[in-house]
Formats: sequence, structure tokens, C-alpha cells
Amino acid sequence: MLSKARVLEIRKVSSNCYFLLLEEARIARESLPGQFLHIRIGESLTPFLRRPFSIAGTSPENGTLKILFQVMGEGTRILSMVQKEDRLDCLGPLGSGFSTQKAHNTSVLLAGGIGAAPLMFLSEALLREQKKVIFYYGASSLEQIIPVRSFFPSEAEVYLATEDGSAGYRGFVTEAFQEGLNNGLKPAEIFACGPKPMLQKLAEKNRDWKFPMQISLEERMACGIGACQGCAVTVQEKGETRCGLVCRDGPVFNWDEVVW
Amino acid sequence: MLSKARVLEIRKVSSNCYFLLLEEARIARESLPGQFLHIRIGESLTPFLRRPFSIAGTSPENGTLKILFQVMGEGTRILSMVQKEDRLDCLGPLGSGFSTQKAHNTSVLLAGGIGAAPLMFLSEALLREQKKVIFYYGASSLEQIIPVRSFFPSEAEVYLATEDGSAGYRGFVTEAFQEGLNNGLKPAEIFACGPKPMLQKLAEKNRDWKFPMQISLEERMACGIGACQGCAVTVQEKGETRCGLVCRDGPVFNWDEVVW
Amino acid sequence: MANLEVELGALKLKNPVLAASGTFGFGEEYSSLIDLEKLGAIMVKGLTLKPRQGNPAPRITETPAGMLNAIGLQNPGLDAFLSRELPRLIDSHAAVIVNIAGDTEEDYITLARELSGVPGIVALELNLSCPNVKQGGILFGTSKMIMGRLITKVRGICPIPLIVKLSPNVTDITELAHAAEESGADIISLINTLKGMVIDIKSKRPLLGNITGGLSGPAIRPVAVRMVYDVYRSVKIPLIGMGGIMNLDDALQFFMAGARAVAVGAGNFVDPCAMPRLIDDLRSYLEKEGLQSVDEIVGSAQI
Amino acid sequence: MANLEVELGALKLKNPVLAASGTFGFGEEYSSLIDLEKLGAIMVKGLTLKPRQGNPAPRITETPAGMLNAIGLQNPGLDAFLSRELPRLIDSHAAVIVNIAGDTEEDYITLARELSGVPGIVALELNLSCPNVKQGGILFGTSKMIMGRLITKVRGICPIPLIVKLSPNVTDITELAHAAEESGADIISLINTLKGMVIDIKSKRPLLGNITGGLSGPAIRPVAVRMVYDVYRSVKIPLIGMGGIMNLDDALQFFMAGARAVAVGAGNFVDPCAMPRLIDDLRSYLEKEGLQSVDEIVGSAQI
Ligand SMILES: Cc1cc2nc3c(=O)[nH]c(=O)nc-3n(C[C@H](O)[C@H](O)[C@H](O)COP(=O)(O)OP(=O)(O)OC[C@H]3O[C@@H](n4cnc5c(N)ncnc54)[C@H](O)[C@@H]3O)c2cc1C
Ligand SMILES: Cc1cc2nc3c(=O)[nH]c(=O)nc-3n(C[C@H](O)[C@H](O)[C@H](O)COP(=O)(O)OP(=O)(O)OC[C@H]3O[C@@H](n4cnc5c(N)ncnc54)[C@H](O)[C@@H]3O)c2cc1C
Ligand SMILES: Cc1cc2nc3c(=O)[nH]c(=O)nc-3n(C[C@H](O)[C@H](O)[C@H](O)COP(=O)(O)O)c2cc1C
Ligand SMILES: Cc1cc2nc3c(=O)[nH]c(=O)nc-3n(C[C@H](O)[C@H](O)[C@H](O)COP(=O)(O)O)c2cc1C
Ligand code: FES
Ligand code: FES
Repeated sequence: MLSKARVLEIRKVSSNCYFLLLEEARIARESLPGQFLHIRIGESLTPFLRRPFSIAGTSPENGTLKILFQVMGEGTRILSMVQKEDRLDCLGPLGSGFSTQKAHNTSVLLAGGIGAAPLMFLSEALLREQKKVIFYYGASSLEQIIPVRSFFPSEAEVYLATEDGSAGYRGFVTEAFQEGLNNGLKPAEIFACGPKPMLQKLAEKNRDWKFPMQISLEERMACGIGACQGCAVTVQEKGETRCGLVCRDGPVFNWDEVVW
Repeated sequence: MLSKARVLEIRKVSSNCYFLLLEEARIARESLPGQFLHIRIGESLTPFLRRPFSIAGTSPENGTLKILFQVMGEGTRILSMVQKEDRLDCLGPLGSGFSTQKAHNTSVLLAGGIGAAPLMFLSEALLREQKKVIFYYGASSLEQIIPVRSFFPSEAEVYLATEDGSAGYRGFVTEAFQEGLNNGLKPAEIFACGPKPMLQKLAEKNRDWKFPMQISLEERMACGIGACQGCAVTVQEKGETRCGLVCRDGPVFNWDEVVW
Repeated sequence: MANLEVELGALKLKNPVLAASGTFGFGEEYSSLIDLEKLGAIMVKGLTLKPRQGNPAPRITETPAGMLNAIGLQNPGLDAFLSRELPRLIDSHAAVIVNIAGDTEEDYITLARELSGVPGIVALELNLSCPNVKQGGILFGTSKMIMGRLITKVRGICPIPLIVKLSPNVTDITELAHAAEESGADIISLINTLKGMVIDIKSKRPLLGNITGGLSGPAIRPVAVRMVYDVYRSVKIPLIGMGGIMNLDDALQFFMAGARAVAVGAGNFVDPCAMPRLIDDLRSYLEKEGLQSVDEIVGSAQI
Repeated sequence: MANLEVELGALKLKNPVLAASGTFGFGEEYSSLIDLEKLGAIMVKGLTLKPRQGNPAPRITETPAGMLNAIGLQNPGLDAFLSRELPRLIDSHAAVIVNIAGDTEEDYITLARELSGVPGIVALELNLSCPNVKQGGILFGTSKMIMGRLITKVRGICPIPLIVKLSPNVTDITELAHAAEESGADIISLINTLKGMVIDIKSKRPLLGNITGGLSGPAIRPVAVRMVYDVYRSVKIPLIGMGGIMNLDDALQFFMAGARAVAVGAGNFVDPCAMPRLIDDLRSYLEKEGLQSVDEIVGSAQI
């Protein structure tokens, strides 16, 4: 579960996002869409804890995998300075992945910001299952948008939304999706990842829509493997609430499991 | 006193020593042999404190200066990874320098290990003063020896000593120097820098020799400018002992000032 | 090959490297990463009589060279521990120390009674950082009197080695250590976390759901080493030292200060292999230094 | 331009950024690096009646995200301070707060009497981390009773604002803060250093000449913020917060926890320009947030 992955490539892909191509055969082989890696940032004591990043795609044949990350604070700033041939200490793949339905159908993927990362990986799996993939991707402005076309399989339909209208739909990605629905879009299932407010909004809306929907959550993590109980999220099952762990029970949850 | 110096060159010069060429016009202009820079290592909180390094030479015309450093722990390990064009946050020049006699005469420089650094700078000043410079330089073995010839002015006479005999005299540099004395060497003044036991040994011997002798000391430092009282060394003056500060009263002291 | 065995009174351990309570779950989570049998012992997550949900999120945050946690003793409770977690631990051949916590003396006594006869449990560790609800919420671990009485009672019904874990949030830890010894503790473990908090300056609110949390990691190591050093001088019973241990050099400081065993806490999160590596490195160190056992360096820095 | 002035009771400061005692000498050392007049005030190195030599070397060592110091109150004594250091400070137009320390109540009283009339000194800060030699070495700062009596006596003869500096090495800092307020303190400053030690594993000896030392720097910040937060709820007098402040974000945590002013200590060593930059950044922050003064965020994180 613990490996040193070799950095094959690091590249800036938007005003504050980076693409990282890593070589590590075992992780490339074992990873499922929705799972994440818990990466140690440097060897210094600050930053102290590992940082979780979704796996954005794998190539088991080449033994490689992709990460997309956004510079948020100290840890990601330091990560953005790794260089080709550096080794990254990666724990994983961790967590449960997305589960997809058996039938051929239309899957809608909804991403806010860097939430696009796990959905890229997922879209490949869905396309292999012969599904139609529609990707709604929102960011605050054009410069924050990752060039999706170069990361997303060309078979996927892509719709952009920016808050300032600098690209695609002007407004939130949830609104763009609503417009799609208004125009007759019929998703068989939805997969979403992004900021909490976006997911919360989706969960609210879905009380009417009632689509099968899986969402990927984030929480601050220490161990990443279910030992510290640090990444708690309140979940409900048959009316009873209990404490779920994002790292072990998630990061992917059913939309109606999560108590906001 | 606080400057960002530009790294022009970093180069490994022995099994565990590095040479650093920095560009910073003010420091290059103001520095005196024996003074040091207090350098911040990276921007992380670990290592926390700055690290002191002697100035190993300057070129005021080019606005450049030299540092020689040995990898000891975390701080110097990180320093060894700086790259050309990086900026180093340097406080200095700090401390008092060596003071040299007016007369033309024979100066003996005694260095143990990385203690060679400030003496390189000093040798240039002494040669400019038309003095004869004899440099005794000791290390534990050949591979630890900095290629002195490429750093030392060619006018200086250089004698090596290694503990394992892999280069020059077999034994301590103090013994090599003693042999020189036995063979008729007549130093007018001595300047020494190196590990504490070496300096202590010299001070002991000098009770017989009675040469004018200045030594450069090391102590753990926080502020580097005399504010924290952290780098205390007991000194004596006319029989009375008091607390001296290596960063402000030193690092250069008269041999008979220091209470060991 | 140097012998890593240590005896902490009646508690014999194959080596002096333990997993600190709350940082290693019930062992299972780490079993795919390391061989649990290799560890000196596993101090499992703080156990209470009834299951606990723990504190609201966020429960952890990073701090300079450390972290804050406010898990709030989330755990499945005694019954689930005995029926589900313990059997798995025993299967993995790990030596199990159960860390117990309660709101009343009775909680501790019931837990101790139910656990101390169970095969596979080699010792109990009393976590005294909980507020004593009957005594107006004073922490069990900050009053000599309240702590002493609790230990005496638990001691009376606990046939296996009893470890008392001390909190660092006190004026004089040696006084509490002394009281623990007098009351019958066999071993003292220290330190638990320092109370701390972080404020989220964007929301202008305490970051942790619980407002305050416990500080651990290398940041607190100097405090922990000092407390081990001081307590070593004031009691005769053996000590288990912890607080910011990441590697051999860190552990050696604790041994030299006076700990006969050490525990790794937050370090496990950063490097899940920290403990097995520490065990190997300790063996090499003893061999290189020509030492027969760790005992030869325990307390060697005392002057 | 936002107004950075703050009033801590009768103590008016041009801005709320102070130099923490012991980390800024008598100001002179930093005068070639920064403009002393720009600072809210300088809390000078702990002053005793007679000159002190301080502790044996080494006196400092680095720790994860912090440092230990055991300077031992080396200082030139009252007379030299008045004749040599103070005039220079006054010349630089700095506001001077004198941090005083003693082994007996009389020491403190004499120092307070000699200093509190002197022009240029805006306040006194009582450093209570010294052992009270008459009371068997108990630290002045760890006993409510001993501390309270001392404050009452000093208060009686001190016409200028009296700051009491609290030690974090206590079970309940709010209790001591409350006692300080009751006894007449005008302002509380906190925290002083946490007691800690480092062992040199090569020599198997405590690294510091004094064996133990005081831990400061970012490592202790969560502990300091928590204490400010707790003390703010238990007293009405204003607080000066410190412990690991390096920049604006760190300082904001203290203001929001309840400090009306902050002090920078070890941060000065790492970045001699930390204070002037913090002052500028604080002004920009207030302007950006549309705040009139720092008062608007003091204690804003209290819930
Ligand atoms: C399962 C999972 C998958 C993730 N996948 C990705 C990914 O593919 N790409 C990516 O860029 N980011 C991802 N993240 C978020 C990423 O882990 C954080 O952005 C990163 O840890 C921030 O580190 P930092 O040191 O730069 O920021 P810090 O200085 O630690 O924090 C900066 C800001 O980020 C927030 N933050 C820090 N850690 C977390 C966390 N664990 N969860 C939520 N918010 C946090 C803080 O509140 C703070 O405001 C994922 C998080 C989780 C839990
Ligand atoms: C005035 C002065 C001038 C110096 N000039 C040079 C120089 O030109 N080149 C050079 O390589 N080194 C020089 N040094 C020593 C250098 O500062 C230390 O080697 C360096 O700080 C070690 O940092 P580190 O993080 O690598 O090691 P750490 O991990 O901090 O320590 C490693 C070892 O070095 C010792 N050490 C750490 N700091 C000091 C210190 N300040 N003084 C003495 N021992 C220390 C410790 O005891 C420890 O054993 C000088 C020191 C002083 C005081
Ligand atoms: C996430 C977390 C949970 C903890 N839970 C417990 C607990 O349940 N019982 C206990 O006695 N100590 C608990 N602790 C304290 C640790 O056992 C240990 O005493 C402390 O963290 C210091 O060691 P460290 O710095 O190596 O982490 C916990 C610590 C952490 C970080
Ligand atoms: C080297 C050093 C010397 C100190 N000397 C004193 C002192 O003389 N009097 C005092 O009250 N506090 C003294 N302190 C404590 C600081 O004033 C401050 O309370 C503490 O360091 C926490 O702040 P920081 O983390 O910003 O350093 C000293 C701290 C350091 C690092
Ligand atoms: S991060 Fe430790 S349980 Fe999830
Ligand atoms: S390092 Fe602060 S006085 Fe010398």
C-alpha cells in the first residue's frame, strides 16, 4: 500500500492547477475511479501530515497514473515544485470508489473546480462500459479551467460553466445542469465532486429529481486509512445517524446518506 | 543588513562540502575577513532558525561573495540543494573580523575542516598587506579535503594534514604545525579556526609559545546580532570573567580571552 | 543479535516500541501495511463502556510540526470491542493494551473488571483526560486526589499490569506521577496531548468542531522529553514515553531521559512504517554501540 | 487609512504589535534593521536588580518549528539599564515596556519603584517565571496566592500600567489570570515559554547547559491561542497575546481569540523585519475588510 512513485511529468494546466504523471505499477493496476492517494509532501516536519489527492486516471499497461491538483496552501505549493525523477511517497489506493450501474445508459458527471479529477478517471471506466458520458464542469473563471479536452476522453460530451461567464454557461455548474434537464436531458445516474456547497445544493435538488447520485466528499485527514477517526462525516442509514469516515467509508457516498 | 543574495553557482568540492557563489553587492563591499552571514534556510518552519556561515571571500568589483559549507544536519542538507538563480535571505555581514598587525611579517593560518572558510578570505587580505601566508589545513581524510589550491591564493604556502595520513602529514594539523615550528618556522601571528578541541589545544600550547593568536569560535545562534544572548561564551579580561557573545563580540577572539 | 525485550515490572514486551492509543485504531487498519506481531504492543483506541459518536467535524487540523485532534473518543464501546475487535487483534498475534476512559469512577471500574481477565490483553492503560462528571467536570488527570482514588479502586480489581497515562496540562507532573505510583500504578505512560486550538481566520471561528483539541507530534517533543526526565526522578515504576517520536533519534531521547518503552502516535500517520523501522533501527543501534539491552541507556541522560 | 491605535486600559499604543521580552534585547541591536519608532512598544529583556551572568552554554537549540532557550535572564541590571540602555531607547522614540524579574518580592518592589517614575517607560511587565527563593523556589507564576500577593504589593507603588505575564506551565491558566486581575493587574500578557528539553543523543546528556529551557515559536502557537481564548472569557482586563507569531495570519488568530495586542518573539530571529511587515499587513487587512480598528476583531472568534 506504500510506494515511492516516480514523477514522470509535472505541468501547469491552469492558473492554479497542476498535472502530475506518476509511475508506479501497483497503484496503476489496483486503482479504481473515486479512490485517492495519501501523499507525503517532502520530508520536512512542516507540512506535517500527508495530503489526499484523487486519482485522475491510470494506464495499467504503462504502469502510470495521473493526479490533478490545485494550489491551496503550503502543501500543494510545495508539491507544485516537485521535479521529474523525484520520488513521491504515496499511500494507496485508498477509499471506496464509485460504483456504476450494469445497464448501458447516460451518465452525468458534475464537477466543480478540481473536483473534475476523480471524474476524469471515472469517465474512462464509464466509456469502457459503453455508456454515454456527459460532463458538466464549472469553475469561477476561464483561467481556472483545466483544459478538459486534453484530459477527457473525446467521446464524452463536455459542457462548461463559469461564474463570470468568461467561458461556457454563465453561472454555477448546477444551474447549467438544470438547464440541460429543462432541455430534455435524462441522466440514468449522476456522479458529482466539488466544493461542499455545490454538493449540498445538488443533494437538495435531488430530493425532487430523485436521480441515483453518488458524490465524492472531502474532509481533513490524518491517517487516511480509518485508524484515527479524524475524517468524520455524519451519515444516515434507515433513519439512524452514525459517524462515517471519508477515508474508509468514502470518499464516495450516496447522496441521501450524508447528513449536511 | 538584510539582503536577498542571488545564487550564481553551487558546487560540491569534497565528499561533504559545498562551494556557494553569491551575488550581493552590499555584502561583497562591506564584509571583512572573519565576519559571517546569518542565512535563512528555505521558507519552511523547519529548520526554524537561520544558520551562520563565515564569508570565505568577496569580490567587491563583481559584487560577489563565497561561502564554503559542510553538510552537518538538516539545514545544511537543504542548503546543499539550492539552485542557480535561487535567492538566499542573508543577514549580515555580522560579527567582528580578524584584526591584522601593521608590520610585514609571516602569518600562520591554522584550519581544521570547514574552519578553512574564513581563513581563505583572511589570506587574501594578508597577501594584499604584503605578508607571507602559511596555511596549515587539516581534515580527517583526503576525501574530506577541500581542493584548497583552487580557493587559496597561489602565493600562500599550503601544508596539509590528515588524520589517516591519506594526504600530507599524518596526524592533527596542530601536530603538523608543531613540526613546522621544530623546523624553524617563526610566525609573527596566528589565526585559527576549526573544531573546539583543536582551538582548545592551540590555546593550551600557546601558553608556552606565546604567539599573538586570534581564533574564530562557533556557538549555536538565534538572532546573530546580540539581542538574544543565546551564543554566550565565557571570556576573561584582566582576571575578571564575563559573558561574551560569539555573534557580536566574536566570532573572532584573542586566544587568551576565552575561558574553555 | 541484541535483545530488544523489556520488562516494565510484570509487563514483558518483545520490544519497547508501542503504538500510542488513538493513533492506531484497533490495529486492523494498519495490518495490510505492517506486521502487527512485530510491535512491542498496541495501545488501542480509547475505549468506553458504551459506544461513542465523538465530536463534530472538523476533528483534526495540521499545526506547525504537529497536529490538533478532537476525535472525542469515538469508539464502538466495550461489547463490540470484545466481540469484534479483540478477536482480530489476537489472531494477528499482537500484544494488546486497552486504553480505557470514562465519565465516572464506576465506568473505569466496570471496564477494568470486564477487560482484565480477558486472554490476549496484556495491560490496561487509564486515560485520565476525561472530565469527571460527578466531580463537576474536573479532569481525572489534573487532581492528585481524584486521580489517586480512581487508581486505588481500579488497582483493587485489576490483576494485570495497570498503566496510568498522564496529561501534560498540569503545573507539576511529578506530583501526579508520584500520586499515581502511591495509589498502585505499575507503569506510567506520558505524555497525552497538550490542549490547543486553531482559529480559522476566514470564518473567524475556532477551526475544530470541538473548539479545542489535543496537540501532538514533533512540536511537543521537547515538552514530553522534559516531563519523562522529571518524572523518572520522582518515581520508581517504569515509564512509557511518547510525544512526537518519528524515528530512532527521537526515541533515544526518551530512553535516555528515562523511558523504558516508547510509543509512536501521530508519527504513524506520516509514516505508517515508522514503528517497524524504529524497531530495526533500535536493534542496529544497540549492536553498533555494543549494548546488551535498552535498559543500559534508560535514564542515561540523568544528571 | 485604518487606525492602528489601541488602548489597553490606560496604556495607549500607536499600534498593537510589540516586541516580546528577551527576543529584542534593548532594541539597539535591531535599530540598524528596523525603525524602532514604528513598533507598538518594545518589551525589553528581563531586568533584574543586579546584573546577571545567565546560564552556561549552550543556551539555545532548535526544535521542530521552534526553539528552546535557557538564557537565564542575563542582563546588565537596573543601574546600567537606566544609565545606558534606556537613554538610547528614548532617543529612538520607542515606547518602552520594562520586563522585570526577581527572586523575592522585595526585588520586584524595588524594581517597580525605581522604574515606574522614569520618563519614557510606558508600562511594567512582571515576569513571574522566576523561582521565589523565600518560598522554597515555587515559581511566582504558578501559585495564585504567591502571585496575587506580589501583584498587590507592586500595584501599590506603581503608578503606570502594570502588565502581568502568565506562564503556560499550569493546570488552569484562567485561575491565575483571574487572580492577577483581582490583585490589580491592568493587562495580562501570555504566554511565556513552555518548559522543555532536548537530549543530545551523542553525548547522552541534556543539550542545554541549564538542562531544561523554554519552548517558543510556531510549535507552541496552538497552546498560546487556546490560552488567550480561555483567559479572554475569564477576565475583563485587556490581553497581549504571543507565542509563535510570524505573520499577519498568526496574529489574527490571537486577535480573534481575544488579544488586543500581540507580541512577536522568536519570529524576530527568523525574520528581523517580521514586526514592521506585520504592522503594514495589519493595516492593509483592516482596510480590505473595511474595519475601523483592531478592536472590531478582538475576541470575534469567541463562541
Ligand atoms: C478524498 C480527497 C480527495 C482529494 N482530491 C484532490 C484532488 O484530486 N486534487 C486537489 O487539488 N485536491 C484534492 N483534495 C483536496 C486536497 O487534499 C487539499 O487541497 C490539500 O490537502 C490542501 O493542502 P495544502 O497544504 O495546500 O493546504 P492547507 O494549507 O492545508 O489548507 C488550505 C485550505 O485547504 C483546506 N483543506 C486542507 N485540507 C483539506 C482536506 N483534506 N479537505 C478539504 N479541505 C482541505 C483548508 O481548509 C484550507 O482552507 C482532496 C481531498 C480529499 C479529502
Ligand atoms: C560564526 C559561525 C561561522 C560558521 N561558519 C561556517 C562555515 O563557513 N561553513 C560551515 O559549513 N559551517 C559554518 N558554521 C557552522 C554552521 O553554522 C553549522 O554547521 C550549521 O548551522 C549546522 O546546521 P544544520 O542544520 O546542518 O545542522 P543541525 O542539525 O542544526 O546540527 C548538526 C550538528 O551541528 C552542530 N551545530 C549546529 N549549529 C551549530 C552552530 N551554530 N555552531 C556550532 N555547531 C553547531 C550541532 O551540535 C549538531 O551536532 C559556522 C558557525 C558559526 C557560529
Ligand atoms: C488522533 C489522535 C487520537 C488520540 N486518541 C487517544 C485516546 O483515545 N486515548 C489516549 O489516551 N490518547 C489518545 N491520543 C494521544 C496519543 O496516544 C499520544 O499520547 C499523543 O498523541 C502524543 O504522542 P504523539 O506526539 O506521538 O502523537 C490521541 C492522539 C491522536 C493524535
Ligand atoms: C531567547 C528568549 C529569551 C526570552 N527572555 C524572556 C525574558 O527575559 N522575560 C520574559 O518575560 N520572557 C522571555 N522570553 C519569552 C518571550 O517573551 C515570549 O513570551 C515567548 O518566547 C513566546 O513567544 P514566541 O513564541 O513568539 O517566542 C524569552 C524568549 C526567548 C525565545
Ligand atoms: S483520516 Fe484517519 S480515519 Fe480517516
Ligand atoms: S545569537 Fe543572539 S546574541 Fe548571539
